[in-house]
Amino acid sequence: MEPEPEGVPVPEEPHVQEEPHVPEAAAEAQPDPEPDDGRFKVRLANFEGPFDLLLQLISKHKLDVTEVALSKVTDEFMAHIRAMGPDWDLDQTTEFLVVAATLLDLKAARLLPTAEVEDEADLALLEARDLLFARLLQYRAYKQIADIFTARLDEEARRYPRTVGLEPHHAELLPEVVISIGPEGFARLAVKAMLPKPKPQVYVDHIHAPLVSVREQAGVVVARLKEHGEASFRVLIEELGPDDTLTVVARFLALLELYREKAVALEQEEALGDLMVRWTGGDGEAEPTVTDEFDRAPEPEEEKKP
Amino acid sequence: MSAVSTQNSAEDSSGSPVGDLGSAVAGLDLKPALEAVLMVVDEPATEEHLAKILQRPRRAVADALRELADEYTVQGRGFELRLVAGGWRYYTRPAYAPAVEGFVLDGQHARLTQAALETLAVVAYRQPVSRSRVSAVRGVNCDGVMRTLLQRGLVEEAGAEPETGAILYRTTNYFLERMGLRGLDELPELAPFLPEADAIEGETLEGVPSFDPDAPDAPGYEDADD
Amino acid sequence: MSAVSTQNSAEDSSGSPVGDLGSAVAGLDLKPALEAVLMVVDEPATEEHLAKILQRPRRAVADALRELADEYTVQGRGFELRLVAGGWRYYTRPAYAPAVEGFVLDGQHARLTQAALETLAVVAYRQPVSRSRVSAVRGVNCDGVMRTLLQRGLVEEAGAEPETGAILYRTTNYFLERMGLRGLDELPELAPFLPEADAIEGETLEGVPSFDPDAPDAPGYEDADD
Repeated sequence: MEPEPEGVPVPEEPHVQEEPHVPEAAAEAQPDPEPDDGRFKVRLANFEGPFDLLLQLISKHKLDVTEVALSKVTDEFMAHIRAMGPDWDLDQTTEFLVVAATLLDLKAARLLPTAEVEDEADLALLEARDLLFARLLQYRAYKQIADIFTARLDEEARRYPRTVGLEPHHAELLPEVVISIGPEGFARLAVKAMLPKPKPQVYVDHIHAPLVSVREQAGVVVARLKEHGEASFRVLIEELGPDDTLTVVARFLALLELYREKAVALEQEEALGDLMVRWTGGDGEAEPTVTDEFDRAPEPEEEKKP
Repeated sequence: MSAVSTQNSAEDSSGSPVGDLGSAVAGLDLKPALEAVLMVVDEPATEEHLAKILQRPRRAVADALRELADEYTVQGRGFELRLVAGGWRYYTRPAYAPAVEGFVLDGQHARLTQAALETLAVVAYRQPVSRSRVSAVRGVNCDGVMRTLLQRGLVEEAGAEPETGAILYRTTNYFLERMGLRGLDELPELAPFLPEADAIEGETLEGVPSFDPDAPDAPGYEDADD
Repeated sequence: MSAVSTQNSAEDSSGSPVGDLGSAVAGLDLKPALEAVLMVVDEPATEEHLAKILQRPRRAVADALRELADEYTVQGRGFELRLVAGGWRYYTRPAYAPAVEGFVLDGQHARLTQAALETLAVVAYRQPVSRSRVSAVRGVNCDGVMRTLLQRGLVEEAGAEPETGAILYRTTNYFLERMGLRGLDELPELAPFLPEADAIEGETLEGVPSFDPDAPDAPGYEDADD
């Protein structure tokens, strides 16, 4: 069961390193066995995803993955994302942005004064870097394997199997065909053959964040302001946890609605300073109208106001 | 998926075997080249045709074929090369017919392979249909399988496509008999088994650049957009 | 083709070919009997199957097949006998592809895109594997590509992941055939393409003291490296 030696060229990998004494990942790479000039330029327009782009940028600078000068590569990575303009779909853009963000983080860290690794942010950055490189190395391995696959498939495409089948006098001896799947199974098979597409899966978990109603939050704000007369926005949201951004946003939107109804006055002394909110809606029982403009759900679900 | 459409633009210059086919063929040893060609033909090939494809004088081809036939006989091969009905073809040597018959009667031939069944299903619901169209729907070359179906009498030729001249195929009465159906109209409707009605054509899917859950044919697309 | 169908009537003096098939097969020379059977198979034949048909020990069949394959190579035949996807089958020899391509018009396989090849590589080594895991390795959504691979018959569904219900995929026998592999264990090892585990670890550790992603030109790098 020895593997066939032919058809398994080791894919070339630019591996000139700035530090010649570092003997790692690129050690298995051979000196370019075939002319490969200009391939980079041609293929850069064709990269397959963020890792592919990153790998190509790294190899353009003749750096090994494990010894990357990130600043340069990061800048070019960003340049490519910009250059792509609005042509990308959301999925694709997101994937590139994740890598870009990591690279930028790393570049930013590089620009800061070098210090001991002491705080958690530094450690997180290191982890991010290692994770990114680990994924990049893994991707590079599969990419090299893909090159081997190409070589093998090309080689195999030059072999044609004999599929001539039986001579007529032998075919006469063939037993009767048995089709045991029945008409329904047959129809299912036809559909499968003609429509061989995996079931589309739409992941909606991220949409199902708990909904926060602006109207409800307006109720909360009004009650507090009626009680205190005046409060800063910071106070109005102080009981909310750091993860409860949605409620914070909802309360802020509620404030805007109340402002529009002239039920509150807003005052901010300086930029980024505390936002003071004063109740101007009087003491009456009648509450200001807060529309459900922000609460409208795709489905006509009744918002019950308490 | 931007790279999909560019698939073979770069490779064509170097790797394509089609480009310099002419000179490549002329440089091949004649006898093994004949062996290679005859290994894949299922209709007897005439000396003229072989000579033309291999770019040799017919005389040389005729001599080489006879030499090959003699070699196989001398070496006691289980196959032989014979001139039948004006053409050359590999046949099993009659002395080894019992082995071939053992293979034919082995029992597994009562059943069709999955590939054959699927191809048969496509023909049944798309007839009359050309081989290339069936291949396009299934995404793999169906020549060998179609040959089996013809051999088993489950499909037959049904004229040619006017535009392309491609041979069309349809199912036979024997097919209906083996399926236990009285007519093609008794084939079950596909609709109940389809996820979506408008996405049957396999070829049209081929061109879709990247799978997109929000694609226009996905349920609820219009709602999701606003 | 009436001339052909009469060819073995003379040998079958007993009439029914089935009657004494068993003893007839047992008396045949093994190698030419194998050649005869392999001439008519249209998918790779396993050694077990051939051994059963020809009523010989599998070991003898396996040896004979290898000897035949060697003979063809030594004699420079235009065809070869190969073990692919678990079975034996005649193929034309690659060197004579230009000749064959003169005959076989639509035998050309469509090339796979880079995306498809990368996805195929991940599936081959990680199978059974979900689409999301493949996407994670490649850094891009692979849904469209996976559909192409399914259509081409190179991958197939292989159940679902128990925890998530995500569909799992694996490569097919057709994949092995197209790759010319006997089995998945013949895939090149992945390990040599990944830096050794301690190389990664070393790299990781060495980055820590200086905390500098752009290590080479940073102060303190040389110390860190030793």
